[in-house]
Amino acid sequence: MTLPSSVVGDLGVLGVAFLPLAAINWHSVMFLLFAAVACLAAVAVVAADNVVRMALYLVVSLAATAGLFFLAGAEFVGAMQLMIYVGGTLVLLVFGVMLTAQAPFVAIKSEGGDRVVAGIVGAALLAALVLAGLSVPAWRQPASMHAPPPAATPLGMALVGVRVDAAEGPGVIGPRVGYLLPFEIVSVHLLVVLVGAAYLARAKRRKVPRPIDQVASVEPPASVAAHASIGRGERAGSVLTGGSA
Amino acid sequence: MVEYLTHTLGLSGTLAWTIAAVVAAVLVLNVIAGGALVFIWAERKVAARIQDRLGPTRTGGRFGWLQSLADGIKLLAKEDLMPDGADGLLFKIAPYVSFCASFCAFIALPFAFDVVGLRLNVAVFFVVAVLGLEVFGVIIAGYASASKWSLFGAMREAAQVVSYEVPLGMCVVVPVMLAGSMDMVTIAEKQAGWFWNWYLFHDPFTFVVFWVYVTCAVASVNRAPFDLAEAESELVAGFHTEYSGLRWSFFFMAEYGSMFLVSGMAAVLFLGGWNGPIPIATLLGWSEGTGESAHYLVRLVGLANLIGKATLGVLFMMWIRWTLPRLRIDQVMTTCLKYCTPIAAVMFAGAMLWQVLLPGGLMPGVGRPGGEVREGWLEGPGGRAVQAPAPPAVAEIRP
Amino acid sequence: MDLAAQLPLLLGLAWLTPLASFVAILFFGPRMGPHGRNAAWVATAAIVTSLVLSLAAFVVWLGVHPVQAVAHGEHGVVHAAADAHAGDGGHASGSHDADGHLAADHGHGDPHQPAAYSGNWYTLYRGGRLELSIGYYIDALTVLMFVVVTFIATCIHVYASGYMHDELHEVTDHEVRLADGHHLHRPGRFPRFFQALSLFCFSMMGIVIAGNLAMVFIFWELVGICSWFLIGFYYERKSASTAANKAFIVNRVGDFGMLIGLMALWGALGTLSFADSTTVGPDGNEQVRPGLFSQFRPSEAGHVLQVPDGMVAAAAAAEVATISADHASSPADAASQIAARIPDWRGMGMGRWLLFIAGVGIFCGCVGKSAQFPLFVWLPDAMEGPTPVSALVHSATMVAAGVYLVGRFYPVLSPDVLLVIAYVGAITLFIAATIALVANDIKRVLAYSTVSQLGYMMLALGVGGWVAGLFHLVTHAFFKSLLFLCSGSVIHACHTNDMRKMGGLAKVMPWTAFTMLVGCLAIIGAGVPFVIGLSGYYSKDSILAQALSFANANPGHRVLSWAVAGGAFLTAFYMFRLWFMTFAGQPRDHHVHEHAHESPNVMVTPLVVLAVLAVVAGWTLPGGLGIANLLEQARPAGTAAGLEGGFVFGQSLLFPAEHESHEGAVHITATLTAFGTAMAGVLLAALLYLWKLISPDLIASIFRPIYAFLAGRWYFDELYDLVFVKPTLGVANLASGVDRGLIDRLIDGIAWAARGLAGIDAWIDRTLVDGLVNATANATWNAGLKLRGLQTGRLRQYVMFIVLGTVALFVLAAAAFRSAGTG
Amino acid sequence: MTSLSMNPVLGFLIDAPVSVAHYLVVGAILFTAGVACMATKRNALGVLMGIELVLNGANVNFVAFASTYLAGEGGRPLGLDGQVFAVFVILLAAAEAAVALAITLNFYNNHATVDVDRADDLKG
Repeated sequence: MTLPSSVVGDLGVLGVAFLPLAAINWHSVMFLLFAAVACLAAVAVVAADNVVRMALYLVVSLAATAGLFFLAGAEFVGAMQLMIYVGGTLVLLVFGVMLTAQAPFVAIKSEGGDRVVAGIVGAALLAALVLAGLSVPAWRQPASMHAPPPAATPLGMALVGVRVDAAEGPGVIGPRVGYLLPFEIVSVHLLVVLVGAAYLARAKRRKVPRPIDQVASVEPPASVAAHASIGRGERAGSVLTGGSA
Repeated sequence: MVEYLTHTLGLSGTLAWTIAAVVAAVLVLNVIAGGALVFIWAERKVAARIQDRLGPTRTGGRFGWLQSLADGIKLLAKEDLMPDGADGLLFKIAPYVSFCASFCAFIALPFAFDVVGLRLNVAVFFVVAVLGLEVFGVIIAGYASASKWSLFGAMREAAQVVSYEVPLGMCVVVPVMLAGSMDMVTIAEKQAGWFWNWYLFHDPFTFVVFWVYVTCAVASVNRAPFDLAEAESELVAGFHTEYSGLRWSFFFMAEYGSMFLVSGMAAVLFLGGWNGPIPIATLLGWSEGTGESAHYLVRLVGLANLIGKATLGVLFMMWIRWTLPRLRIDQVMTTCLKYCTPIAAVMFAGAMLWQVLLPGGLMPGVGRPGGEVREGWLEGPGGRAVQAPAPPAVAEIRP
Repeated sequence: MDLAAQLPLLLGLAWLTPLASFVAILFFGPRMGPHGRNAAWVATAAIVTSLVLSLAAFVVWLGVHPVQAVAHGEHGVVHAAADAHAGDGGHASGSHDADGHLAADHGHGDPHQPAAYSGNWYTLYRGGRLELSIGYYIDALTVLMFVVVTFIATCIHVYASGYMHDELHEVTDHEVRLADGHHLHRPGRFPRFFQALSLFCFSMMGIVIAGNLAMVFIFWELVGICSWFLIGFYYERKSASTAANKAFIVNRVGDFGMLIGLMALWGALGTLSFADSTTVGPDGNEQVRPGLFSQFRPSEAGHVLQVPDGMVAAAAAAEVATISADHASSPADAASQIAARIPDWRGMGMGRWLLFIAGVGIFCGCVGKSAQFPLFVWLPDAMEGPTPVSALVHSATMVAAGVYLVGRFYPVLSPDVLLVIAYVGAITLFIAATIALVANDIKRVLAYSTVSQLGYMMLALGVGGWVAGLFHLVTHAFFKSLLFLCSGSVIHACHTNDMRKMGGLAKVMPWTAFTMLVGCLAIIGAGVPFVIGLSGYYSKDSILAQALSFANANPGHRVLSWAVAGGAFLTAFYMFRLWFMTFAGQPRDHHVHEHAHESPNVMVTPLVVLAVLAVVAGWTLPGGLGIANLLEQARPAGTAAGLEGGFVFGQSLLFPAEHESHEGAVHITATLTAFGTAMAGVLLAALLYLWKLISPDLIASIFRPIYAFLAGRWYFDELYDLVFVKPTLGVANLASGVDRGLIDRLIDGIAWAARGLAGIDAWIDRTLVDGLVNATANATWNAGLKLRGLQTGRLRQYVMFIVLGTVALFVLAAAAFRSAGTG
Repeated sequence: MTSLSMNPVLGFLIDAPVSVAHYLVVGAILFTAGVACMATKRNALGVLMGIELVLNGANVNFVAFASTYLAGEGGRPLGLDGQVFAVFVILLAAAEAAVALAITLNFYNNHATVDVDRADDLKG
């Protein structure tokens, strides 16, 4: 099949010029794209020193991973990843960043020696993991491209204990029971975490002034109004209600 | 669409794919960008009418049609400022993050039966999840601006959006439960027929849930009276205090895009989607097999229906914005946690009970075409769940 | 209204009132007036209430079952009529065997069935065949005993409230000398006396009203403990506490036999209830559980005594086991087979020994309680208690209990047992009478007289004189309590028990002297032959008549009738010896005489009342109202016609029917013999002690060995001491010596060795074990000190460690797989 | 048409369908990056992000193993089980993040810093 050169040129932006479009496996391309974004962003997380940038890179990495999930046919898990990981978890992270974002702590430099050691050890770990991943021939088989069945409803039914994807999938293995109990356990776990986190993070009434208060009293309170200093010494409540009150 | 291009117009497959993709992308982009222009003008006029004045009248004729365009040109021409202490990368990337999130969400929003970017079986979930990403741009912008007003605005935004995602999710789950699917196309199809088939009128609980959804949607897109993030009376302009020029306009496009998106979602989930209040096509005897022109006419009517409903939703938000005073942050939180969440939870339970006790609604079968269609699986002859036959062919714009 | 149905209520209330008094005095006694003076009123009021209730029950009984004159030879007819009547009255209790008079049609055996009411008030325990309950068995005997007991107890209460006035203040006990040479001073125990008295009455009435042997046993023991309280009332005196212990322990010996009897009955028959009882079974139908009486004398067999099925089966246990094993699959078959074989086994004589053991066992209890040979030794010593207690113990309560039980248990007793009872009674009668001849202590004379009279009663019961024995029990209760109270009056006046210091007291204490004379006449059975007499005249005559009748029927046992006749002579002699020495003649001790005075009215009044009753108790009013006829109503089924047989001793015995002794030659012979012997005894006593024609000392010196033997009370105490106490003490000493010399030494040695070992062990523990532990601890401590350097507290370092470990594991696993693959 | 087929590596990457191993490599990279993040960052939040990356890397593997789309001919995908595992990991990661943030805030309240190197009160 021949293609109009204009079309081919349009696609040149993808860096795959001169390729017969019909031969392109778009799925592979998208995979490479998302995988590259995810891995690069992950490495950027390691490389960055600024906490907020780390958070941004992490979001990018996680979102790209969600894309990978979509590509793998796990739409529900991908959406879940976006919703909870990228949305919830990272909003929490940003909270933490803001609350602790005093200038000295926003960027704590990692030590060079640490980086070198971590690099060596990480390389060894990566090598081990990649070797392990590639060592099984079945995993290296190219994808069969069977259209993945819609997963949301079976997943939801599985979570309430009914497996509607029963035995007929080709070569599908695994127990044929639902996940009602794990689901409930996770629910209770989340509740416990909620309560525990609220308890841990609550402002304690203490007679002895906190170190942060001592720090704040040492430094001039005018620093709060300093335009360039970011939220120094501000607590969550005052941030939310606005410092101008 | 691809079939149409290949078979009717005789284009090659690759070209057909490409054209279809471009059409879809352009459609979405235009909805957002062009829609933003229209909506900004409309907002000015609506505000003016509500405040008993005229609004823009000069640019582009009597009604000031071109006011938004003129503003856009002005913004393009403006100097792009960045504060001295700002984090350059984050400052620059923040508007695009917001806009991207808003734009991505349109992928899964169906405009008509097969006019949909990507028919996902978890479309509702996807849209809500992606919409939640928009807040990221706001937070990054607030942080990167190195301004305390911006930071305050961002923090408020974060708190508000995270909180309102809970009742919003609960409201969204109600139509999902009634339809038995998270596929927005399926959900809209289920409401075909007369307007009393809309989920808004399915039962009293859904009627209440719709209004809770409206409240939460307004809050989650940061529109007044929930626009704490940019409260100009306290925070100058909130998270976008330091932005100017085109970057600032991206925030606005994202905002209007989100408004349209949540309105479209409301239309699909509660207001019958592309099904009009009166099933004209059915009354006229048009159906899938009637003929190609009728087929496309039906699609066009559906498209108009949905866009009209979404526009009405946007106008409704404007009406609210210029009518209600802004809440305090504690009032915003109270509204969410003490009212919206419990009401949504109770309504969810009520709708569930209603569905169990009166599965067919109050008027089962009246004006409802076709049988029940459930996504993914059906009850087989042996009472065992089996895979449903593949869904009807849709315009596949799969990358 | 069915009056008869009120009997259990009336008698139950009468029974429980003294208990209420006991509880009240127990808790509030010391607070009842000064020194607890009002406790006497409480106790007396309680017993008077009991008396009134008992009299009411008596009247009710007479109303429901009119006493009819018993013409000799017409017993069967009369009994049948009375029986029909009893059937009318008895149905209310639901337990009366209404088929009783139908049995008369079978022709053999005695158709008589006594009128009785039985039932359970409260069931203590029920499981399987076993049932323990608080129940009642009320017949004419019960009602009569209630009246007698409560009446005499009332008299004694009244009397005691005067007699015990010493206890109202600080008491100086002259008989107790403390280590410092002073006499004992103690607070008075007035309420305590009446508290025990109330409990005593309650216990005795409990025995009388009891509906089963278990309940009898319970109150039997309660009576025992009450006697222990009361005999040991002056417990500071060694003699009193010893006597109390002796009474209690000797009674235990008898009770041991009684327990054996109870076990034999319960184990073989599964019930201890006298009468049949009706229970509602699990299927809702009423089930009749046969009681002892109907098991031993089933109405189907005409109330003829037979070995009950249970005992036969128990004796034939081997055969029963064989049959059960053969029919292991169907227990019902086995049961029917066994039931079919039982008559055969009975014919082979199986179970007779068990029957004998049960009877003798029960009688053992009676031997102890009623002071029969060989267990009579406690009774004279029981004189250590206050005199009202003696009166109560000797007349109506404790000793009467044994006789009463033999009477109550009479239908179960086989001829062999009856023979044993008769001989025991005869021996007791003779021994006690001989000892009484030479005793000088006024109360001891009376005590041995009691033992002797109890021997009479037992003998009477043993020779088939059921009515005679119990008749004598009643009359004896009256005149013996009278005699004791009189002696108490004398002691109260003279402050001594020794008759040799008395004499001529009739002038200073006329009321006492006269009432005591009445008592003496009553006990010897004085009367105008065939015309009229005091109460003892009737009862004693009937005993003698029955003994003669028995002797006629069984010539081999003629000695029994001689014992009765000889006993009558001895009784007359020692009683009038007592009276003459006390009241007649000149005062021997002027100090005592001057001090003597008539007792207060509160003491004399009971004497008079009792004297009247001692006179009239034996009379039968026109129309038949009399104690003997009343008792005849209660005669156990099947005993009126006499008894024949002999299961164990091989020799066949014939127990003639009692009414046969009331007629013809036997009656005349008995009356004349009794009169003659009594007169002879009185005459001899008068010769010796009133007219002093013969010197008692001279006789004593002539028959010195015999006198010494008698004065030494046949040396029973010494014999027991030698046979039982000494060996026991010897064995105990030996055991003690072995314990101290051998076992203690051994244990001491073991302890010493253990200490030594412990020392070595301690050294090992301190040096080796502790050293090892400390060394371990030090090593751990030092290792910890060394290792703490690793604990840097740096999270990132830990992460590095983890990663390194993971990589190392990967490499190791890869190497392992590789080698596994190649190898 | 000097096509990419001349270039064996790129050609393979673009032509051939991806396999499970591709995903495993991505997961390994994410995992290693997370571990490195945990090992080098002194900021407690950085450590937390490292943990998220590690969990995410694991999740990629789960999803890859679960996918019927990726499984080769005759492969035996985990199916729903793998996806459910991934979902649970995400949920528990959210819980873990909440607790970790609370601990971090507490630590910050007490020590006025988020430097994990200063959280060595329990060192030996």
